[in-house]
Amino acid sequence: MVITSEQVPQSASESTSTDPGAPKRRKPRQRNRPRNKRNRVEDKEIETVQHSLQMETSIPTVKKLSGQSTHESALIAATDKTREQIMAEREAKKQAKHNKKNQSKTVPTPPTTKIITEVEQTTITTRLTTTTTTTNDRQEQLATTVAAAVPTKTTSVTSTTTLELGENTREKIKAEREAKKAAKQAVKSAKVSGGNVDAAAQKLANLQIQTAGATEAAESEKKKPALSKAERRAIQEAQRAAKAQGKAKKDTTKTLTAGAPGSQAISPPTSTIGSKEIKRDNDSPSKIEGSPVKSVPSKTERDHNVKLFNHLLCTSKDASQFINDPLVHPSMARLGEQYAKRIVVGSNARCIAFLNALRQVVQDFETPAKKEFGRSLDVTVKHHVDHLHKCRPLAVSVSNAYKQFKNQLTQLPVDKPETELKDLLSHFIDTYIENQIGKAAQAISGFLQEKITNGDVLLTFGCSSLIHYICEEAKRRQVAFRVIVVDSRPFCEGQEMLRRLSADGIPCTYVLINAISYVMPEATKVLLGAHALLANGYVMARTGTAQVALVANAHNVPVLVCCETHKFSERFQTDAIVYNELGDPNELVRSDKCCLLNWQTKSRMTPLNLNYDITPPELVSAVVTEVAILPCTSVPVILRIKPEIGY
Amino acid sequence: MREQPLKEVTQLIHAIKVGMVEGSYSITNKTLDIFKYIIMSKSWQNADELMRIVRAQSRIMQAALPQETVTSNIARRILKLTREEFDLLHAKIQHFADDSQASLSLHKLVTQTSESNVSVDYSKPQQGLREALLDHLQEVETELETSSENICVQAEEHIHSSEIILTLGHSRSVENFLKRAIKKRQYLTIIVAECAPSCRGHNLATKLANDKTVDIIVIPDASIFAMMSRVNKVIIGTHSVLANGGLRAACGAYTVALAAKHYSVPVIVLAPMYKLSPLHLCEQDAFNMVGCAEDVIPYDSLPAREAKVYSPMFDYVPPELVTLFISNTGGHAPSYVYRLLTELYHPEDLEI
Amino acid sequence: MAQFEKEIVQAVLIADNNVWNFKPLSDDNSTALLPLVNVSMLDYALIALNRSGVEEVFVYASLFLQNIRDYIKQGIETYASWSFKMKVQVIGGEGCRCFGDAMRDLDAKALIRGNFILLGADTVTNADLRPVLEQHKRTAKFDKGAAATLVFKQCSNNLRTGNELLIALDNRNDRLHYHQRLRMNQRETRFPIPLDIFLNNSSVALHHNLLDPQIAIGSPSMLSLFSDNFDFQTRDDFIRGLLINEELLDSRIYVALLPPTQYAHKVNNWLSYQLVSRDIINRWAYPLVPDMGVYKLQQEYVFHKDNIYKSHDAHVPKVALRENVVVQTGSHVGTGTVISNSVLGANCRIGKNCELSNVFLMADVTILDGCQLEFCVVGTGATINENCIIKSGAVIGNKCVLPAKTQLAKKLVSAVKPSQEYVLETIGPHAYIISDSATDDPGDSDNEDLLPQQTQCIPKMGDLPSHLQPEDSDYSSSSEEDGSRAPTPLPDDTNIFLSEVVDSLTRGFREKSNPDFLILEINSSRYAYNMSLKEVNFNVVKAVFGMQSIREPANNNVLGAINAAFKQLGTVVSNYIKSPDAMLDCLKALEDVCEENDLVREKISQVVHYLYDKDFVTESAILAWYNQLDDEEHATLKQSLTKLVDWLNQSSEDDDEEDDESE
Amino acid sequence: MPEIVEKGEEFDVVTYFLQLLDNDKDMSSGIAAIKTLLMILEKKQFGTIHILHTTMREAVAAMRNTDLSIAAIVSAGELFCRFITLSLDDKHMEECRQIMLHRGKIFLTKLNNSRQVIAQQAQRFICDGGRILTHSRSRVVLKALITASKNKKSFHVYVTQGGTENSGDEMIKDLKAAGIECTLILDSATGYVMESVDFVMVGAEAVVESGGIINRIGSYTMGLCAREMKKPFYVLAESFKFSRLYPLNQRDLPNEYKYSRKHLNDVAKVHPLVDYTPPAYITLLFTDLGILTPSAVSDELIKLYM
Repeated sequence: MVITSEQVPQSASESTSTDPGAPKRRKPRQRNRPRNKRNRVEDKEIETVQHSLQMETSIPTVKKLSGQSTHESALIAATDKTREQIMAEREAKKQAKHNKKNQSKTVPTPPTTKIITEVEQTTITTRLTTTTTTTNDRQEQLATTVAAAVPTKTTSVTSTTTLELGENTREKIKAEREAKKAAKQAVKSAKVSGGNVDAAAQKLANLQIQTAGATEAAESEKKKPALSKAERRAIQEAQRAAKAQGKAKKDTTKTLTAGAPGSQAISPPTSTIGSKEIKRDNDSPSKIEGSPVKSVPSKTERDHNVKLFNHLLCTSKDASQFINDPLVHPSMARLGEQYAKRIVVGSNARCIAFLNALRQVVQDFETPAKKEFGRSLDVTVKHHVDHLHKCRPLAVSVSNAYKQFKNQLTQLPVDKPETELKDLLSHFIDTYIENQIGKAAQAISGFLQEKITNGDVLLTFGCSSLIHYICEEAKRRQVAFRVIVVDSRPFCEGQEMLRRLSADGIPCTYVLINAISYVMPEATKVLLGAHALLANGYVMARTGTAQVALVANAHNVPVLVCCETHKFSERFQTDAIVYNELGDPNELVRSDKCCLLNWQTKSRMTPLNLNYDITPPELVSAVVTEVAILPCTSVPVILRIKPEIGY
Repeated sequence: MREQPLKEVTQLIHAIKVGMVEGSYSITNKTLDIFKYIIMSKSWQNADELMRIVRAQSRIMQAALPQETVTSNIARRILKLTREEFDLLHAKIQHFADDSQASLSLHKLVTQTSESNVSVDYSKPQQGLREALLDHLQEVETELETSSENICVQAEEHIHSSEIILTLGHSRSVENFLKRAIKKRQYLTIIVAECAPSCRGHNLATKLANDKTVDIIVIPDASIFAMMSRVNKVIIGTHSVLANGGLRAACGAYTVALAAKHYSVPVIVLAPMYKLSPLHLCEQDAFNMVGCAEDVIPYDSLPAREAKVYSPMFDYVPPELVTLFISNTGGHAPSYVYRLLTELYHPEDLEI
Repeated sequence: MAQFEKEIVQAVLIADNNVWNFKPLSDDNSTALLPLVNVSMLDYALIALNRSGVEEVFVYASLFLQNIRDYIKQGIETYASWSFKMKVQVIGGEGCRCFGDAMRDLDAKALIRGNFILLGADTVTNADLRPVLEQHKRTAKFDKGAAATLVFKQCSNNLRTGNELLIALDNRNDRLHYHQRLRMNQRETRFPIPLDIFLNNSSVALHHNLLDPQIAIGSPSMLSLFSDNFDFQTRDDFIRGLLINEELLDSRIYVALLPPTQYAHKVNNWLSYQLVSRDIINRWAYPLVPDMGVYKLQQEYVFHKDNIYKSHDAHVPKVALRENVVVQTGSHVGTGTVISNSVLGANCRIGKNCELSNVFLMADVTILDGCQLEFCVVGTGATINENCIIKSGAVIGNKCVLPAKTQLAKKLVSAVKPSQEYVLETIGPHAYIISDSATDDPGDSDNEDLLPQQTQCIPKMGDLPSHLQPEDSDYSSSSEEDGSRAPTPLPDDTNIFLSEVVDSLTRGFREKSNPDFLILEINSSRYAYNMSLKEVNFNVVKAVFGMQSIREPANNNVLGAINAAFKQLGTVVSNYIKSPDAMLDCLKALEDVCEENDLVREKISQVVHYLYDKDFVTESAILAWYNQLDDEEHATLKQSLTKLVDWLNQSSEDDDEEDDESE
Repeated sequence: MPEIVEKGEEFDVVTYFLQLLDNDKDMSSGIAAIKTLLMILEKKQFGTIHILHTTMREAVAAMRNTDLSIAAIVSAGELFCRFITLSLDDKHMEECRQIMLHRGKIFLTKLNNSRQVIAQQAQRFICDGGRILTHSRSRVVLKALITASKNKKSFHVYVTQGGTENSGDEMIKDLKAAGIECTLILDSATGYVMESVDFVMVGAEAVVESGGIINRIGSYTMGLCAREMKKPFYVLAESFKFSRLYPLNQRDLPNEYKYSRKHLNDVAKVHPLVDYTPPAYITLLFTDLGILTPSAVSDELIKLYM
């Protein structure tokens, strides 16, 4: 009952969800959006899962041994590690001091090699244990989400990611602890075989490099020279240390056993990749769950294809085919999902999202052994792009961005170290976003500002970020103008546009596209966004744009298409049918009492949901780009000089 | 309005307002019934009185439902009938033939003789007029009933097999027409624009889709232009036909016609005779009629309340965008509409 | 109750509600006849009934009975569209003072034979009530004690007109459990909801965004209930009474929500008057729009762009009308005058160079040159002389004559000199400013919905708050359309979150409730506000310290308070504070807390140490935090911590062991 | 009796015709022509129909020789001839002359108030707050506009100068007198103004069978602009201006239509006075026979002359 009672504030807050934010805000928002849609039942589920985990973590250590389900045991393993690591750490310190004390006596003889190998093993084992534990409880958690009625992917992501954080830190800590143990052993052996200390110190050092998080401990170590007091304590603690260490050993073994099944499941991976891999094949099932169960069985889909459009692949919504691909970076996987679900729409948004994801990929990229960075990265990125294309045909803006990125790759200097190259690339990405989208928008609105004057009535179609920006700008300049927002089913993006404009206090009029002849006489200018500008001067944009342009022409209203040059495309196209994108036909069904419902049963009847149409240049008065205000026909010119633009 | 409306009239008006009677066909029918009732009623002695009553009532209806032009069209028909019948009977009595259909024309202007230009005085009682009118009304009624059918029969003449036809919204005559076409011709593809916000196109699609041999594609209004490049013929219905051959059709028709023009696709308009109205498009505002804002965007979506939201019902389609009218009497070019009108109505009745 | 076949649908229409709110126009005529967009409210109600197939209507009036009688008669003569297929009877007596009396009277008259629709004459709706009626009948079949079905409309309107509700209902059978009107003036921050509602019912839904359009479906038992309990004065009394002693009266109330596509609103004061007028003019209440000939047989208006409704024979130049204007027949507007968002009654004459915005003129109003009116109502036959400035909710009574250059705001002006105690000021022979406070006994008006808080003053017209708080973005659908630049998201999400966490924690602390639930709550609100883990950690800690008990601890013993708090909530905190970064967040939070709470600031080192002892934070975390504290900004903090820190540095091991033991 | 009667005291057609026009500035040459012809009919005796016809033709020819643009005269003349032939039947010459005179009177009265009729029809098209473009001076248009402003419609009129003899100025003067706000623009400014006006409203000197019109030079340009800007192009013309002529293009237009008498011998240098606007550019014709589409015109003419 408590829960239900909670629903109200929650639902309230959900209805008032956060609204579009700057790109930095993007990721949380994307996670947030489908949440609104999600039914509350399974919302609760997730939380309970979460909560159960947390509860168990906080169970006192006494109960731990009585672990029944693998899930709990795994958790317990995890938890008591969290406890132990503290101790272990401390031991390690003590050991370190110990060594320092013994330093004086030790005789330098280098059997380093053996020790090092030993260290390696230990670390690897730790990896395995940690990973396995994570897998275990994750799978558990997934199981529950599966039980929950179709959770949308993003929720499971949120939950998993939140867990991840926890996990990661836990891993780190464990790793750290193991490292300490290793160090200790090393030192012991060193002592036995009179191994020299610099070696040990050395090892510790590179251990610390491997295991992030151990650093501050290391700091403390380094900071502590052999203080007399410390030494004395160290001595008196020697035997307690021994005891503790024994305990530590014990539960490592335990964890190892616990982790065993999981560990052979995965091929023993190299450190970073390994963890990532696991993360992936943990996410995948959840995502498969998450992908909405499209009511369209593929066969009915087939014989309901419109003949004219057989050549167009109707983007199949079957998530699995593009999710469980081990080589796809999670960020890309997510992006793909968002493309497919139309969570990220609009060529600018798609482009930016893509670039951000790309940055991630670059950051996490590791050159395989004796491969050349640029090449191998190119290969991976290519793979990712293909993946995205599978999810939804690439936007021109994206493919352009990708092209630019590629030739950036080719121009990479060879001598520089990898990290530097990565920085180079991410810097390139930033500049690209900045110039091609940010600056371009400013330039374009700059051009348009003198075109928007008092008493103007702008007519716009659908929702274009650019045009919204322009209107904002004009409003800021206290121009007295109003906007007619023309919208069309099924996308109804105009409603969003309307929301933003009236939020800026711009007086608006809102009509559907077939009422356009009613409002066109008032309009003084028509501003249109574009998806792409084709090389033959045709404008590719959200379907309906051409109609608006047509009617505008019939009323002698000038039509301005606003389009950044990064959306220009080399493609030639003369009608909307050769190349287009088919949306989900079910979107045309209005409500459950709409007679179009279950059209699949009707023979030979198909709702057709085209995404784009092509506006012939004669209907467009001018294209406004950041370069200049141009006639459509001079697109090729821009394309020719394109490389010089921006950067 | 000085004249008191008849009870039937008021009820009909209310019925139409509430939406119990809809569709120009049924409205016409009901109106016709009312006038029939008037004629049968003993309330008038001579043609003049009858005409006055008819005028009054139809004026009332016009004032109440300015959008439903069919009512006044029917009234005009009745008036014309009365005149003709009267003249006929008149002529029978004193052998004087007046070219009844020759309205106010240059010819008449010239040939006017003193006696003919003083208009016939309808006030003198005329026995047998009522009966004559009634059986003439019968003809009109039958014409009305068969009109849809008569339009359908012409389907074969205009549609060949494996054509791609685009239509908009849901018009009764179009539906029958297409059904007929589907029966006669194979491999048709019919593209139906849904015609938001009412989306009556969906109904049409579902109605047509029962047939196996035809492909039905339902598209949102936005993709009309995109699809037009593949369409061979546009077939639409209309609410009424104006004097210059323009249309007052469902909202969106203008875009369709324009797109058709752009791809030079013939636009065929199905308009039974009773939809021809001798009006011209004057002030835009009175011409149109705006529906409920709620249909377009939900009231609860708060920004909507800041903005002005229109959902107009009609579009004006200028005659040059129309290729052909198909009425129950056959096909006509838009430029010929004026002629039909002069045949249909008496010039003195144009303003009721 | 079991119905025989062919029962005729009856409806009861309660005229003259909220008389008080429409002073002074309500003084000399019934509020039911108050024109709204030039059509009297009674007509709207009647049409609504007619449209939903009601065959017999009883208009129940107490004041100005005769006027209403005449009006109905005349309506039937002029073929008002409600007069078709619907029998309208006016009943009522001077005796009846309130809604309750009306009901009792009806019961006595025994006119109602079956379930009936109960409507206020001030309701404007285009809804079809048949389905609701059906629903009521169905429920009546199952539950013989179903007294009434209240009809509400969901409305995310962030403007309070006194019709907003908070209800709790059983979402399996739509049974009403709790019913509370929302305050008009100051917003509630919390709603006390009796716990047993949740205890006794397995599933309860709370609706906090409902609008009460004063529509209800009544069973015959409803009337008898009224006659049985004489304390039922208003409809709200009735509801309250039934809810309180359901089993006693053995009758229950049900709720039906109108589909979102149907419009329904109640005009109970000038504010809602303005609101509804706007909606009607903007065609939300279609077909109840001026140009559809709502109640006359003939259409009176021609609809022009920008929602301008102009009567055929109104001599108004196009340029004078800006937007959302209705001009009745025979009105005349001088040159240079600008009108927007206003309604002009019949035969209004407006002089030159006036500015009218959001002005509602009844019939035969004369406004001379150079006046400026906004947000005001001018009664029938009133005259406003040159260069008056009237604004912000002033109401000019019928037949008032304002002298030239009058300046009014928020005042009610009446033509006739009313009984002494109201009059505040006399501004003219036919203009007396009367008090607008409804402090006197509201009983003298049919206080059907006089809410306690309304006794402060009559809500006035005014600039409607823009509906666009950034947070109500119902469509993120294409929000991604936006590249980089969108309205920046609301900042205070975190604050809301924090406050919620504080609430739940304090409650948890007070009620010693199970930490699991607290965690659950926090998580849920976390998801609601979409907090990152970091923020959560931060805020949770902040919340703990933000609790009442710690902010003003008993005899300033902070540590004690903290200790107590953590005893109770330790699990909660530790649940969030696990990783080193979490600890860092935690400490950062502490940092913040110090800013606000000086008690804590003094004791900071102890506090930190306490946390360290209790293993919430590790030594390393503290050190890291300490290092990242910058010296000038947190000088005091730093130096108060130094001791602790270097103590840690050395003596870490010792207390380490203690910890190990204490584990 | 023999036909040599009344050959004396020559009744001079032209002078009569011209003075008719002088007396009444508002009278269109067409009406004047018909008046004159009627006068002739009255004044003279005709032995045979043949003679009658010849005299009529002569008279028309004479009037054509005057300096006014002849389109209207021609059409009116033709109409009158037609009128005669139609009304002739095998009665005695004298009595059918009486009939003719009688009918002629009716005919004339009808023609005289035709302008009024047209103005009435145009009313509903002249909307409040509209902007109208008209070409130089046309009496019908003027009447229409004035009547409109009389019933409380406010609108703005753009008037083109109308070639060399600035008849536009007169138009402006008249409009101003009627209290209608108006602007005089250059003929060459047509294209510029067209964007802002609601519709174009011009008179006509003759309406030809195609449905096109012959009107003062510049109308064609205006029509073209209107079409380009998708503005309605309305023509106001009395029915006696319908003439049986089918020009294919400007060149095909007979010279005596285009040029005034004195220039006819060499037209190389001079400007034409009128041009031909094809029906495609005309939205509607307002005539005393009703509001016609261009295609309806030929219909009328056919009905008359077949």
